[in-house]
Amino acid sequence: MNGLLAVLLTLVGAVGTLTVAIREPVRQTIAAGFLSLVLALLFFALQAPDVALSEIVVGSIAVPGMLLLAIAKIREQEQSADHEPGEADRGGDE
Amino acid sequence: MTRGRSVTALIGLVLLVGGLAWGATGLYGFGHYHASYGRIVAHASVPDRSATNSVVVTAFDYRAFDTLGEEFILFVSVVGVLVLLRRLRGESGRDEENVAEEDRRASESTRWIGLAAAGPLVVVTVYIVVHGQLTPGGGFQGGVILMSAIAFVAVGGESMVLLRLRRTSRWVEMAESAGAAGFAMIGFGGLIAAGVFFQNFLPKGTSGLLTGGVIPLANIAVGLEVGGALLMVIAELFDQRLRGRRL
Amino acid sequence: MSVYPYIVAAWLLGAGLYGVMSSRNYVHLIICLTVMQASTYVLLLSVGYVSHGKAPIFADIPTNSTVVDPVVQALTLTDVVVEATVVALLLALVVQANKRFNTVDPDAMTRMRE
Amino acid sequence: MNQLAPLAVAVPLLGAALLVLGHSLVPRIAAELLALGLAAASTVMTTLLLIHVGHGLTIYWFGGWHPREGVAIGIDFAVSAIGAGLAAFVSSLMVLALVFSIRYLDVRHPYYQVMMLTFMAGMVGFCLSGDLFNMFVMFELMSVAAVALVGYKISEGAALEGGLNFAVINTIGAFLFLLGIALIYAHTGALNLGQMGASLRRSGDDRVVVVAFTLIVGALLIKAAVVPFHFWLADAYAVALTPVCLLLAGAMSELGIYGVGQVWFTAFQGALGSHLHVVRAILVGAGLLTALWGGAMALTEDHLKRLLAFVTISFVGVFLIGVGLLSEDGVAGTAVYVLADGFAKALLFACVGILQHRLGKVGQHRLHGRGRSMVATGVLFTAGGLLIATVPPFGPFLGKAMIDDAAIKAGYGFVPPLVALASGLCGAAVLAAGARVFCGWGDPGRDAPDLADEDTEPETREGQTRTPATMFGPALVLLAGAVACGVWSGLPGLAASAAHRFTDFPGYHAAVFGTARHLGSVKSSSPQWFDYLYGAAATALAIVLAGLELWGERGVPGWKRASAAVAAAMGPIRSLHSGRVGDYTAALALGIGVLGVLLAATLV
Repeated sequence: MNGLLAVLLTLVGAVGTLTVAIREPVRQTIAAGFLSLVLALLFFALQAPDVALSEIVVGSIAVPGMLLLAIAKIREQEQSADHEPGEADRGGDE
Repeated sequence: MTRGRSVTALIGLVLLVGGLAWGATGLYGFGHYHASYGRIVAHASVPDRSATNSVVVTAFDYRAFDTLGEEFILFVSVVGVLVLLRRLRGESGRDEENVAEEDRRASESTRWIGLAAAGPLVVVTVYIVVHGQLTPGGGFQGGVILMSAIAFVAVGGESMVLLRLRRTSRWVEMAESAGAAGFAMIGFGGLIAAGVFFQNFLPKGTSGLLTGGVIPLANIAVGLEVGGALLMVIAELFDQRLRGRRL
Repeated sequence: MSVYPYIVAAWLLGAGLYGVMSSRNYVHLIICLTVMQASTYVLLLSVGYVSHGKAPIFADIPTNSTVVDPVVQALTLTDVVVEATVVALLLALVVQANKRFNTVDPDAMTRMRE
Repeated sequence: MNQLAPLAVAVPLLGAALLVLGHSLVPRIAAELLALGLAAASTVMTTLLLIHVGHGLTIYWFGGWHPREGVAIGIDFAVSAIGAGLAAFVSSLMVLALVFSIRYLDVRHPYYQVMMLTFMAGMVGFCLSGDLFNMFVMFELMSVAAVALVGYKISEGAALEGGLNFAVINTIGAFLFLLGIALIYAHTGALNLGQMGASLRRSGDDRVVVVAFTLIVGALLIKAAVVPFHFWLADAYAVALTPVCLLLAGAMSELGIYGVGQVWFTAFQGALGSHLHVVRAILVGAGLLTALWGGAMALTEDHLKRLLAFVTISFVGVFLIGVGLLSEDGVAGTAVYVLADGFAKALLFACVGILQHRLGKVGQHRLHGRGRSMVATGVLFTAGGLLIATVPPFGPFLGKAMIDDAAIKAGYGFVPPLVALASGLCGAAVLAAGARVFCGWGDPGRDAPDLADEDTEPETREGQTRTPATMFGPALVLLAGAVACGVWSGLPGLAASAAHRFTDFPGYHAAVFGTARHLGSVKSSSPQWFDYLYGAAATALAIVLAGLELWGERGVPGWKRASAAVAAAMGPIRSLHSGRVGDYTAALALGIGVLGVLLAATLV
């Protein structure tokens, strides 16, 4: 095993731990995106360019995008809940 | 965490992490992979399919049935998201004011920047998809990049584009399901033309883009499916943001 | 040193699992699940690694070169897709749950029981 | 004929994709008919496969990638009679579930049908696959579809909570499965079960094998909902649409147990066979715990669907005992039991669906006496209760008798009375509930008003005065199925020969790698006198306990104190079902850890 791999593996472990430790959703999303980036570098080093490419596009673009949209929605909901408490949007299908 | 949960969690974590580490360290050392499956597959992909990327050959040919399952995991999860985020009675709609408000947020210039970024990305997508069987990349990666190209436009144009997208989501959905159906059809094509499900039924070619038999077709189908699926999810989540905004 | 990747994989599993158990926010919990998933990527790819092996793509290298295992890479590709779908489905459920409960704290959503 | 194997999975998948593609062109009725047709097609195909397979094994290599140099390079379907039978059972349940859902208001065509078809395709694929990673993919396919189906009623908080718990726990299970696959692939160089088994047979056991086995079996037990991995099941099954429950309870839980048997007999038996008694003791122990836990919880439950969810858990425990005996007889008994009991549980869920359709409620105290006019449904429900209490000589009785005999043969003489106790508890819970709802017996509403009802919204336009044929018909068919399993005298013989094939690894390996090998004939056992005794005892226990539940407080001195003591003892166990995903995850980690330690102890 060469030094580059050892460094990248350590980095993956550390960033992974950090991602769990951060409890604030937006910052955590950014950490998760960063974790994907580090993972992708590791995969390149492990001679898996296809997987690395997928990991970059999924882990650093698609998943954070979904997460940020959902967080924005949840925040909005919290704000509006302050104005009108109780259950919003109850009812059957259209 | 309650006390009971902490104790259970601690013991469980120690056993699970320790157990996995204990088991995995019983393997051969890192870098000493020697099994024949990987070697056979790696060295057979060029003679079998004239395709140089043996990962893509494995995913789309040797183990194509796995990928069929995977495509439908994606497909059904999008259907699941559509159903779970469906509009209920009494839920406020996509009001015109919301649209207008969202619209004001995006300035003209950022919109153009977004559009400018999107063009090259689409070119990159096409390149990645059609070269899948030869170099790293393929339908899957291309699909996600296609999605992000449109997301770039969305960042520039903020909601305008995504709103239009929501309105035309019927087309995105059709592209997505056509991709999923297309991949299944490749399997059926093998059955009809060659007698075995997922058997290759196109010439393997010698070099260049038209190699790998059905693999390029599979790449295009997967690209459509993946790009469409992620776009649907993003658009649905975006639509959620506009809904319920009624202060 | 030759087992270090396996240890990292086990560590990631534990870190993610700890996050899931202790989470007070479903968005946080979902991200912890992706950390757990990273453990599967690391383990899969490292068991297929061959020292001084090349990527199993014969565009620029001779067809008889030593390469790493393409099978685990194909499996990991499938795994990456699963990540995206799990996140999408869970987020959809969380967004809806937030509408009903006005919270994203898993411990506060216990309306099924008193 | 071999071509039917891939088609049974691919046709519903293609149909699902085309349904979404043609979304706006397809009216609801067409979507329903198309889905029904596809499910029926799968049923026919898997049934034909079952007939065709007979005593052999049908191998289908996708893409025509036959093994090279003894190494499987593609994916195969290895269709055995057990796998094909289970697949046929799954798809026929799907037909009934789709008929049942015709009157459902809430369904979004064609998405609902698409999810159901994909769900079915995943389950059928799981039953037929002969490749470990492909089993994982199919497992994920059915999980993803099932999560969306469980969370379907988004206007109910409980449905979302149940869906979230289900999704998180099963996702963790999937990761463990995948880690196990990575380890065993590294160890054997194979994903094909036959090749893996041959390699493990040569290499023997070591810690990699033990840990991989723990992770894979643990993941399957999570899916099957064996204690302590069962918490998610009650939350999820209580809130899913009734037709979905039919499939979840009737088929999906069983697939986890099938998976355990499949990986043991093909792959791991070769390496861990020398520790057979340890593995057997662990699995049977977990099964017994699950059977009794589920039965006890069912008795304390008011919400009818949750009650049935715990009955499901209890029976999963019995299936695990059957397969966990790791013998041919055990597998044969489990095969019969899964079939008969699957029909019976689906029947009970169908009855609850009818109740919900007519009265709009699912809490038994709320429904007290309100089902008096629904005589036919009441009869069906009571019949279902008697069936799961293993009344002789019907299907569940026969299956349980076969499992009991296998247990005695393996030297576990204490298993039959405990299984009878579990069946009695489940039967009592169902019979007491039936008596309350359909006859108005016992005390009305002595308990606090259940919160469950306030949260449960009608799935159909409720308050109907008559039960539609699309709901009653399937229930009747399910009853007929459960009864027929016991009456049809050929079934034990077929199950025995299927089990013989299922447990025979050399035959499996020879079939996969293309060298033919003939199997000897097998003889099946028929129930002994003591089996009838156990069956009768369990039924009697169920009736007596149900009676005590209903009238014990008034009629039997001391019962009030006894039941209070039992309730107090059950309190801590009930509170473990907290609905909090963190608790469930902690229990899961501990459970897998303990399973691993117990197995690892065999190495020392």
